[in-house]
Amino acid sequence: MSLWEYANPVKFLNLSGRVLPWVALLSAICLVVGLIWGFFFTPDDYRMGSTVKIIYIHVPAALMAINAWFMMLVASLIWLIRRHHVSALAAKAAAPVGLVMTLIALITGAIWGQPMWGTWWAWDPRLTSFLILFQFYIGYLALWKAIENPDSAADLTSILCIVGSVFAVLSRYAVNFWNQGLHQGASLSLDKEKNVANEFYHPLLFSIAGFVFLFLVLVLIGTRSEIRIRRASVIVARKIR
Amino acid sequence: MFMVLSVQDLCIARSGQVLMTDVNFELAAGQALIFKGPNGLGKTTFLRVISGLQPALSGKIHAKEDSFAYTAHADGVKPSLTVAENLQFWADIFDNQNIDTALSAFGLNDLKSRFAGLLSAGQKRRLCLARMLISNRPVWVLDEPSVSLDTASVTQLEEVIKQHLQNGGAALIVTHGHLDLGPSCKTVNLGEYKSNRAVYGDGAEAFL
Amino acid sequence: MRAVLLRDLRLAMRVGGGFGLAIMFFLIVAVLVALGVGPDVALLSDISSGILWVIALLACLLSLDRIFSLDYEDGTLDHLVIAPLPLESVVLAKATAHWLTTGLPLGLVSPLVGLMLGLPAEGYLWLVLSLALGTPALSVIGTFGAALTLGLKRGGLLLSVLILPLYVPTLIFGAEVARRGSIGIELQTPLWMLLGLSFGVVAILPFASAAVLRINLR
Amino acid sequence: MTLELGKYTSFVLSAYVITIVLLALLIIYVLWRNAKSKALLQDAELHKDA
Repeated sequence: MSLWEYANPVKFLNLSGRVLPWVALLSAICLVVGLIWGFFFTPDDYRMGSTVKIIYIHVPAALMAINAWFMMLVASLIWLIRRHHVSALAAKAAAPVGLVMTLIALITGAIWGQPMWGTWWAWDPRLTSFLILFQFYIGYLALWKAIENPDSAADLTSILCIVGSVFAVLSRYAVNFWNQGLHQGASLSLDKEKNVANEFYHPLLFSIAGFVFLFLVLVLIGTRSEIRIRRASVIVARKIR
Repeated sequence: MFMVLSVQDLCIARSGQVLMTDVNFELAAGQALIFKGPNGLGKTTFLRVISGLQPALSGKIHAKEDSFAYTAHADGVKPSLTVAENLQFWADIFDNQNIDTALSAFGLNDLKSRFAGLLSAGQKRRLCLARMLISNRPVWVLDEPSVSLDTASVTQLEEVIKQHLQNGGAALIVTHGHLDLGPSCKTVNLGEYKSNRAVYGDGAEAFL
Repeated sequence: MRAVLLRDLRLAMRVGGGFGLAIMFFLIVAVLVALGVGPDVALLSDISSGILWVIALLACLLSLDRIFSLDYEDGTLDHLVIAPLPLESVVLAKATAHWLTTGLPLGLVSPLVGLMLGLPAEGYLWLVLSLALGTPALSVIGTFGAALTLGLKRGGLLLSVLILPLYVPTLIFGAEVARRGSIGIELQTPLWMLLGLSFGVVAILPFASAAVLRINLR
Repeated sequence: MTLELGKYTSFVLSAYVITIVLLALLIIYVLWRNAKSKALLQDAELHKDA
């Protein structure tokens, strides 16, 4: 009973139905714990004062924005190679979540940077690369909406996602080169490695876990609705012939 | 009789809709098949699948590589190029240099230097059919070739196809009009292959 | 492959007004920028290389949706798919035709427009060079976008939404080469990056575009 | 530990509020789409046998 067996949409519906409530519960717990702990029970940073509390939403959102696109890339590859509908629809369901995560990362990043940089938008390379990632998400979703035939839509968006990933990485370095970072990042670097004093670190882990589970829940629900819509259209199409 | 083309239990779908199932036939050199069938059956999709433009749902098509020359409803003629330039372009693509035989076969010699945009529908159709000769490929796939052709041009077309059959070519023709191509031509009614069951493997099947 | 290229060029000359269109666009937008930003030459000359690159990019973008749509509508694309030559070479021929009618003329005309925007003297060579090296990548990426939006209703708008993020690396490196050239500082790194990017894109992207075409023609 | 955010209170609060609002909108959108798909499927299943 290989993993691919769950690529069958109907089986996937049953499995995801059982798993969904638990993941939702887990995500809720982690989010609440992470945010409450981070918001109320951590001291202010000696230099940045209370704005450090923003890391509990900015870092997880930024992480999810990047990993959402990576997940869509993997799902697109699976669709192109093994032609499993669930992975194509999962990629489609993940896109809006990734888009909102990027938006959150952008806004919280700008708010966080304001006191340090003195302006709302300071073309910091990291924030700019999220702005570009945001455009990639917009393009990806726009292509999904523009094509009627579901199968060729899945193929085309998968190819766009793969090509887009290459250019996203290129843009990431081009932006870094373009502006070596107006201001050095705060004591915390926005990328994955977190050099943070540990009393900030544990709540951060929780809120990251919370965001990851939230992402999973939303993608599972999204994929299920995509499958149902596809199933309905197939039934209708088959009936009226 | 050397088989130019053989098709085994072919299933054809168009955007998730199964149209025809278990289509089987063979085509020998020098033979022509005329396909009849009601509108909307998917005759055009059928020809596109045979000529390799579109993948079939299932089933096999045995034919030599690059042996199809396909003519669709759309003429594929560039209005801003002259007749000769249009044909010369395709001659370069199929690297066969003499476009004169094709021009004379369809009586386009005197229109050689005229812009294709100024041609009548019938003349454009003849220019499109002239491409068949240039491609010098054994199996001709013609989708409504005689549309917008006057009687003189239809006989001209019949002449060309018979000539093609004589020197070992073959042809698959979908037409509502009547084309008499002599003894070696059979008529097939595609209606009987109309699909009545879902076929496993088509994209939508997985959702049921 | 050569036949497709020659035919497309001939078509561009007769119908599309050839590269006149791109040059006109380039000129007009440069004037608009000057009118918008104001006559202060000092300011204009600072931003001139970047502005010229952005205008060149937009000029490429505008003429992208014509690459496949004409052939798609009149059925020529179907015949090209069946023709003996590989689809990748058709895509490359189309991209080259687009480059010859937009990218290259822009590069050649850019000094004239640079003059108008007060580009510093030593900037001209690098502007032309960066455009000449960068625009092939713009054309090939654009061809990929044109293939993606083939046959879609409002494809033109979608094309720019899809393509602009893909243009970012080329724009950054190209404009950087032009900017550093205009202020005369060392520009090896962006130049090599631009070269690497252009060659990589021209070599690999046509395969993706051909795959997309096959899917769209299905 | 009393909650005292100092001079950056408005920034921290606005960041949190915006995030929560955006996440809420996303969750509502996903749930709405889920309900719509359920209705669509029921409707199709219903007519399947009719």
